Amino acid sequence: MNDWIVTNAPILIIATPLFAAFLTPLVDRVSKRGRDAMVFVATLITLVIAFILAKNVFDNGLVVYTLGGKSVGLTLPSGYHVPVRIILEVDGMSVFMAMISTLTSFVGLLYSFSYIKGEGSGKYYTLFLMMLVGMLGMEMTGDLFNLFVFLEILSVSSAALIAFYARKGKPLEASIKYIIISSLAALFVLFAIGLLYGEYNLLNMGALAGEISSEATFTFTTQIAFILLFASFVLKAGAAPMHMWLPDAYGEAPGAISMVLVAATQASLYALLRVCFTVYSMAIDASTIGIILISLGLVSIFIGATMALIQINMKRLIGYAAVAEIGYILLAIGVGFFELAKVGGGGVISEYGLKALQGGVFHIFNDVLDIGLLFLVAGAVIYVTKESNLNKLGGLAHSMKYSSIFFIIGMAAVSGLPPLNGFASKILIYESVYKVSPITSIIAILASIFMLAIFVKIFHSVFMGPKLSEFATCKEAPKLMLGSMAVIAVIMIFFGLFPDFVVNNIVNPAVNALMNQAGYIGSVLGGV
Amino acid sequence: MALETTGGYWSPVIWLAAFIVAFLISYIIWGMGEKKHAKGEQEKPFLSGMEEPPKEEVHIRAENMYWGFTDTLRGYYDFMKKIHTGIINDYVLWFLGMATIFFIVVILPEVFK
Amino acid sequence: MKSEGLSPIVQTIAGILFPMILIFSFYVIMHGHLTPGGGFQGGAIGASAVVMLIVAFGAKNIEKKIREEKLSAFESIGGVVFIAVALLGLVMASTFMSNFLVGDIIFGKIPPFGSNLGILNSGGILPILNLAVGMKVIGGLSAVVLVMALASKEEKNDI
Amino acid sequence: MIYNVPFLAVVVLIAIGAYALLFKRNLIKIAIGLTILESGVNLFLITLGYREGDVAPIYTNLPSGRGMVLPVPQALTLTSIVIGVAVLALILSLIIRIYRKYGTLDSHEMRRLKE
Repeated sequence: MNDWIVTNAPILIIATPLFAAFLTPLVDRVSKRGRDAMVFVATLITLVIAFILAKNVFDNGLVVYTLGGKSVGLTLPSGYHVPVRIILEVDGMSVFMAMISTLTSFVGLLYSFSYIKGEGSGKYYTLFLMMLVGMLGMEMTGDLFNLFVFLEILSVSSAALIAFYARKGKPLEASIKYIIISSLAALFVLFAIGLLYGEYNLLNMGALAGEISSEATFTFTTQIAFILLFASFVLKAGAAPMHMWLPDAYGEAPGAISMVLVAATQASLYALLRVCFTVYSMAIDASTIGIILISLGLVSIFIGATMALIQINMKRLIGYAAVAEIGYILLAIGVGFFELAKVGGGGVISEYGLKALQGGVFHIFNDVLDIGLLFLVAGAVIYVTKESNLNKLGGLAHSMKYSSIFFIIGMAAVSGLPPLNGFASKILIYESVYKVSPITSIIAILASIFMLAIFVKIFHSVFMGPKLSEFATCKEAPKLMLGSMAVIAVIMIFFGLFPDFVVNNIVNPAVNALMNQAGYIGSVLGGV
Repeated sequence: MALETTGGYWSPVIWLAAFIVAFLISYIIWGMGEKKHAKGEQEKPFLSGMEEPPKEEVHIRAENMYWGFTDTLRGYYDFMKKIHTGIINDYVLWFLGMATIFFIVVILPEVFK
Repeated sequence: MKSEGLSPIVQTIAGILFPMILIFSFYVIMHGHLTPGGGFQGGAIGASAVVMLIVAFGAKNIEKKIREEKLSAFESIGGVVFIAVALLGLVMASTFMSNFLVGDIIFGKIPPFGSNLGILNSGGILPILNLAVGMKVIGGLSAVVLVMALASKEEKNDI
Repeated sequence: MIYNVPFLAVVVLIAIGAYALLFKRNLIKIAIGLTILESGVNLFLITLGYREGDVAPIYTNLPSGRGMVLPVPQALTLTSIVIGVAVLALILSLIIRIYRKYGTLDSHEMRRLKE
């Protein structure tokens, strides 16, 4: 039984939430509590499978799963030189992202049990599970068109969830902006897939990487396809000049959904990394792309931090902080890609390039945890006081003690104060980015201090100060909310105190998987 | 135990131990300070005879927390507010604009090479 | 009854036509693996039948008969059947969604290669998947149109 | 030249869609523009698979001696159309709600979330 689960883990991790998503409306008609229990069990199973899959991938490398094939590993049916079926290709990086997605969704689910009541809740959980399916599908699949389909599932379900509080006007506006921009980006991805299919008659990412990396068959249309893919995934990842949908969407979504949306944005970032590092790696002009990523990162950090300062709505402010955090990741990944370009795919990357990649990938996990915790606290504050305007809030620490402690932990982590996880990944980024050019490192450190100033502002104006009359009656957030915040805080403290354990065991396999294009191609074209 | 970074290493546990030790030392020094704390009349802030306003009004709200900073950067912030228009058409314009910039930066040198 | 919807002539004809369109939709769904059609197209035809009823009888009256919860339940039954058959492929045969019905009695006959007249009893699990998707699309699309019709009528109170 | 006409049609459709998305103020027109752009991309996918003088990829009473057009782009287009339906349904129901809440369909007025 156990190895049956291990061999079929890549598809079970997608099938369980999908099955639960379709089952929810049926169970919902029977009993509300039964539905909650079923959804909880399904997300828990997905989390367990994610860790089983992670263990399997960390032990024996890349796992390939062919849907509908005679045997699991049969990527090339007899007599074919080209993979035909949908092949799930799970390497260190996709398992790293799967852990993030399942963990965030599990904690988000715990959180949303406490405030999702009433008649619309059945649809809320279906969409929540469909969002999880979209994220995991994007991270697991080795097929480019399948990536497009899961990207669309993710976009549609998260747009519907952003507009969950449809009685208020703003969530509707945020949702329509999000869905129009996302479906436009997805159409560009589809156009790029059409170009690649027209060029190579292939849809599988591994086989495509094989074709693209060989100089003979690299053509001009493939470069145009890369630009379309790159621009769409950079938009979906929320980088600087195209970031404006992100604070709208994060600011207006229900409490737990803002956190899961952060993980959804990281899933698009994963797709960007997959396209840059694995599918195209050295075929395109990697150093220019590296420089573009670095500049996008810097602009994101600068705009995210400065715009966050003048915000009045609490969740919208954290949304801009999320843009800045994505800027850090793009900066680190850009430096890593720039170094990889110098060495040219085959050789060994320079020491600080490797550290930059480790810092960037580690910061993806930290970013989701830190910004996620802040969104949970903001959700608790809004749930208790029904007020999200910072000017009207004040003196909540008197009644909401635990939430304010969690806010301090989140604040310290996001702005990179030493003992916590934010600092561990940011120190990696600062020191390695410094080698490329000191200015980038200076801007990164300044922005980090800026972020501290921003969150001190929230902390002071929301939690400190005298007990205001209008909030005299409000009491602490419900137990479930505090429980989910505690789970995230414990993980953050653990990551903060033992970063070397995390980097060596979880981040390094992901980084090596990113740089190991040959392994990715080989496992599909039968060379493994 | 330590995380190797480019310039050296970072081990939070040792840092935490040093932090606790430093905290204890400073706590002891703080403890040796004056115990007597003026109660009653002396404790009130001297506002040149004015009556101290109730705490609610004094609490600095979020908007004017960094008033000085946002005011000096008035030019930059007005420009940023103007850019973030919140209209869907501008979002699409940003996306298509950035796509063309990527196109120009990456593809055109390729063409003229 | 007469508050909305079209004239009685249209309503009676709609009543007669409704089962016929459903039969045609079922035909398109079940022949998905032979002739152009399949789950989505057949389901769309079925949903057009329900939309015809909504236009003829008015959204409020239809809402009384076909409640939106029933439609979404019907839709999720389709989804559950789809995933169950795919998981069965995993349990019975080697991998997820593998065609375990090939060579079986139901839908198992293997058609001759090249041009043939098309054997309905072939295609393994494909017809079942088509049926599941057809149920899902009929339920889904008609629920969407029903809710949108109701929403646009609700001028006064805010749902 | 005649075989390039579909690709010209794709370029024209995408241009119209992009124009509507960029310059039209009415939300419904933006939704229509998105659908036009989507049909342009679908047309592009379909014409990729075309081979001169071939028949649709169906075995049932296939006229003998005729080759077949590539079936894979048609499957891709089918999925894209299904997704297009879902996205359009969501956008239109949002527009219905927005019209009731904001009282206007003009994208320049619907911007409470601005700076």
